[in-house]
Amino acid sequence: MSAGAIATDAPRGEPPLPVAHQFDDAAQQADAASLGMWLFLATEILFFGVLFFAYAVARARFPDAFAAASRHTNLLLGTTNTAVLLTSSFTMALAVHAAGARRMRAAALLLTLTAAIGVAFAAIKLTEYALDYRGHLVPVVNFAFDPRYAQGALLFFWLYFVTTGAHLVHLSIGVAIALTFAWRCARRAPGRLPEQVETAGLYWHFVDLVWIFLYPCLYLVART
Amino acid sequence: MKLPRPYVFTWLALLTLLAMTTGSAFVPLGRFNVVVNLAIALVKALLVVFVFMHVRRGSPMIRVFAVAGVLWLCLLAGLSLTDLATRG
Amino acid sequence: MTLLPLPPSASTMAPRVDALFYAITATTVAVAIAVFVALIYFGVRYRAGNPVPRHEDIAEAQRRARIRVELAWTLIPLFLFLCAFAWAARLYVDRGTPPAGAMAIDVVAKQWMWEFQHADGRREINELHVPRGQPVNLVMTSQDVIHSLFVPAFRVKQDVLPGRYTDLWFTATEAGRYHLFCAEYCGTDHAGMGSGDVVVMEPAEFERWLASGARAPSAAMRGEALFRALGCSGCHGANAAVHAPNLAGLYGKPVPLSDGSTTVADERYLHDSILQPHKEIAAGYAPIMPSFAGRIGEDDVFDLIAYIRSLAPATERPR
Amino acid sequence: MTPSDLVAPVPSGAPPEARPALPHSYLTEGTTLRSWLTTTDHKRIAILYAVSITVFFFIGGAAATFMRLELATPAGDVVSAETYNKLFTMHGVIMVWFFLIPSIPATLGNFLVPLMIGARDLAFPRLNLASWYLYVGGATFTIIAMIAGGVDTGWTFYAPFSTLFSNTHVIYVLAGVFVVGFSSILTGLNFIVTIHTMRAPGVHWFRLPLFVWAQYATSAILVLATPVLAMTLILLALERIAGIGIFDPALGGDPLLFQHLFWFYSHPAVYVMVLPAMGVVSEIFACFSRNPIFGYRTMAYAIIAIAVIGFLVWGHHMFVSGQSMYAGVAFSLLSFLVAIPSAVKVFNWTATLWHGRIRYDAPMLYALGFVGLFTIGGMTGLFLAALALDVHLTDTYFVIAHFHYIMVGGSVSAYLGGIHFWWPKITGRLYSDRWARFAAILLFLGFNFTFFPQYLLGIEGMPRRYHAYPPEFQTLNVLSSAGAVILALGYLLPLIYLGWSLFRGRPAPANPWNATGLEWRTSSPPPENNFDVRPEMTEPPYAYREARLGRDIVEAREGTQ
Repeated sequence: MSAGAIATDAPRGEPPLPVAHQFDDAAQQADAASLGMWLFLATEILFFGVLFFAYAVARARFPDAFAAASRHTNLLLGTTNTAVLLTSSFTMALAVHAAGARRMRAAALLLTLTAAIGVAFAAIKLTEYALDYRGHLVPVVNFAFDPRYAQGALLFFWLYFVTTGAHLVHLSIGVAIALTFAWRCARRAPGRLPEQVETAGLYWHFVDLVWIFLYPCLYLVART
Repeated sequence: MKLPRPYVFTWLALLTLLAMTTGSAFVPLGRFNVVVNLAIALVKALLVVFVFMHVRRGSPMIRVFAVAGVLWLCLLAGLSLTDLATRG
Repeated sequence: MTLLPLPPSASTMAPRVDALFYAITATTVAVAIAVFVALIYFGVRYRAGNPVPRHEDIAEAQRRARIRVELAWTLIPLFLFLCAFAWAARLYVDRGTPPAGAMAIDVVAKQWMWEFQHADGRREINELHVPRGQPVNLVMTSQDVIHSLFVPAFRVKQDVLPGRYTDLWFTATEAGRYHLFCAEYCGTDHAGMGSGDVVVMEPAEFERWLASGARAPSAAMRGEALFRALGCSGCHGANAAVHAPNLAGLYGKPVPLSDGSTTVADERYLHDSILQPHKEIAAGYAPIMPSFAGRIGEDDVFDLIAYIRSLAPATERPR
Repeated sequence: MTPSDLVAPVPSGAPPEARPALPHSYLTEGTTLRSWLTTTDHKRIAILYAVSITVFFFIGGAAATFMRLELATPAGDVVSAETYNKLFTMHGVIMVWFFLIPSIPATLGNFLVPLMIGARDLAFPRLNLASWYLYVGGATFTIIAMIAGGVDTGWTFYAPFSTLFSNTHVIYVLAGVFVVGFSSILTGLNFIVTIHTMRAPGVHWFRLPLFVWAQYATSAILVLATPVLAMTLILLALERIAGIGIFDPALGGDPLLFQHLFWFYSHPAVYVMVLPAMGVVSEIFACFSRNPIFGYRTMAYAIIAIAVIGFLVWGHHMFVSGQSMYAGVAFSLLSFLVAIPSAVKVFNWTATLWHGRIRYDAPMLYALGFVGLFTIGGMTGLFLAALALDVHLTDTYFVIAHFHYIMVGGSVSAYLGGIHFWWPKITGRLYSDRWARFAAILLFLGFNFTFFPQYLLGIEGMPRRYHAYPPEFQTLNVLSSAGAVILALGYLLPLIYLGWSLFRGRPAPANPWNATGLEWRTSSPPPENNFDVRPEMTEPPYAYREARLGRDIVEAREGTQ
């Protein structure tokens, strides 16, 4: 029963993997790390889940306003961003694979690439915010909308900024983690790195998962 | 550098699913649009979880934790519906 | 007559709630006594050093007794709980459905006072006069935060929410003066809101009280004055130039909305149309009505609704 | 033979200071402040938590004392309405989040879970220390809020009062509770991973002590419920700052949505407060009746059932809140179901005494106090689950008495029982059993004297959170205030004699109660790595068969065994 099997059996000729004092062996340590991260992801599911629940309640109450408001979101940037984040998940998976195969230089490269794509996502997102600002779609600041749907649209954009804001914060943490491990992969002996990169990868994929569900909720309410 | 085949296929599948979901938004399906959107998002999510996140490799508890997170969210939404849907 | 410490029983619901209360008290006290007696009996008999015969292999003895005993003290409480649940739920459903023809009294809760408004327009602050024996239904809303109207003697309590109407009905059975509290924390003088009173009077005496009050204009008359003062008549009046829904005979009728659905023109719809006009727009009308939120109080909204209800169905061609 | 006084008079001739220095243990690993503040040893972090929650217990208790002082007279004359509202809010926030929720999991749980499963430490020691610093961070925000002028929203923060109408420092307290929430999540996450991956050989799931089962279920609740609270408080804070949000009725929002989200966390949170107490009571009952727990598997399943069904019942806080009637009926049925496992546990504890050899040392008195008071608290919960009675009783002093019977009568008694039971293992010292028993009885009497009158006040209809009330409620309030004085004094006693025992108590043997359980197989206090030789569990827990003579506890304590 060992998680991340690829990470624990150090290939011949390398010193046995360093094991923290509270663990019996590397397998138990890897198992704990992966269980710990998945449990943390369960808390994140519930953390974002509250926002999706609030979105569902508000959308059920103002269906037309949400449709109207959704038409004002920038579909091109939204779709591009989704593609960007899916690609970053792909490169992160490659990074985890490379680290597992002890090809640390490739892993460092892929991790940097993933972080770069993440930054690209953030850049696109910020330009979108700027466009939203120019389109008078930012609640509290300069919100103006067709009076028929003003109330519902205000709630829509309120949830839009809260959810994408929370996602952006989590994405930035992901970028920081990816860069840290890129640096370590480039600099240090593999040791427990393959297993740690895999755990970091789990977190990154979760950030992508959130966006996979956010994208249809925010951009595709009604485009016909 | 030989790219592991399953990851490449999954990546391409995800991008096609993205195209499908965006395309489906322009097809006037009325209420059915929501269902299509969520279904495609779910497929994309399962692809990421099963392929990229290796959920099957590792202790079975991992799947229990993942399912528990989603299930508890459904408890919150489901039981709240007994009030929100019937408040009239 | 009620056993202390229950408050006096002064409404039709009170004796029914008290009966349930005594039944659950009796059952729980019996079970609690059984547990305490068992604890003390075991505690004394099997205390260390007391030479009484004991099972040598206690684990085996426990295993033999366990199945039957645990089944008993799982299923019996389950059965008792389901009975209590059903009995209480039945009363709760009755509490939740006001009897038809109950006398409607409008209630506005605001930070830190109660304002009552009888159908004929008579207004009272922190004091509610009601006739004995006749069902009364309070239609309540809040001007600011969540309050809760609680009359212990009637065993009734209902939160009063801003932006929504909630009902509380009772039929008083004993004349007298009873406490009226605010039960949901609402700020600094939450306790002060608890100095209210419900005065239950004999029906004849109540009629005299109602008539003796200063000749207050009825709610509908106050509503009509507001209707003109606020400029509603400018759009909704009989000969208005603006294309706006005709309110004559509107109350209770279904209203087709701009998003294709239809709703009934009840208090909720009229209240929301006055304070949040763009929430539900009547089909075929432009969203040009200004919101009156913040400009008028909930009591004024009650008056406007009373006025709209009093408008006879339109005789001339609907605009 | 009267149970010998633990603190035998110092044999003449041996001056007290000549007491043998404590053997080498985790306490002697480093004595500088830095070694304590940067420790990753789960035992030291448990002590850091124990100290901090004791401080907050007395801050919260002080607020309660002022409230009882105010309520002695019908008129609001001791403190102003504004101050009273801030007092009950601070009492609630501090007692719930800064004492009750961390109380047993973060102290006894942190100390004992690794020991009971034969591990050297928790899975993530650094996360464990981070959890304590998050607690301290959250506490700082709350202290700032108190000093800056307090909060008057109640610990429930109901919208729209907390978002639009309260002009007090709500944001500070929301930040404090948000941060301390992550402290709970980290502790829960640590426990679950540790119990899954680090059990010693032979420690199968159904050989785990019930204390570990209780910590596992509590951690599952912490991990699954606290994130919902975290996001709900963010939404509340943002709505208060921006003036826009999903709870504001003027914008088409719904204040009841906040109540749903808040109680989705806060009801499971009350099970976080009581489940660990149940675990402690099971350990104490087995040890002091020298009997295995009656129906070990049933008790374990009951713990899991309480944790799971506990998530389905939150609507019973909203029966009169404007929630739909059908939701009320559904939540009432589920609330009756969640009472079943608690009832089964009380009956099983009682049956554990059957054919036992019961000793009445201090831990046992606290545990018996728990079973008695939890039974009354649990039974009155049935009144509140019954819809028609809840209409009359909710938001009155009946509810206050109900949850204090379970939180103070139950959880705090069990917490003190646990502290007394494992004190020799944690500190390596024995304490005066005579004083400890006196304190247990005094607290039991003071508690009932304080809170039973509140049941009667609630039935009479006295609303909660009133600083002034109609004169007819005064007699019972004066009784309650008098009881509160006894309770407050009672809580000072353990500080004194346990504090005294820290410095002057006789050294404790490895297993002073001759109890089963891996934590008793290492020295008192244990070395830093817990076990010199890795323990192995070879039989089911609570195998008190061979130690059934009753004399063995006394001999064990005298160290002659």
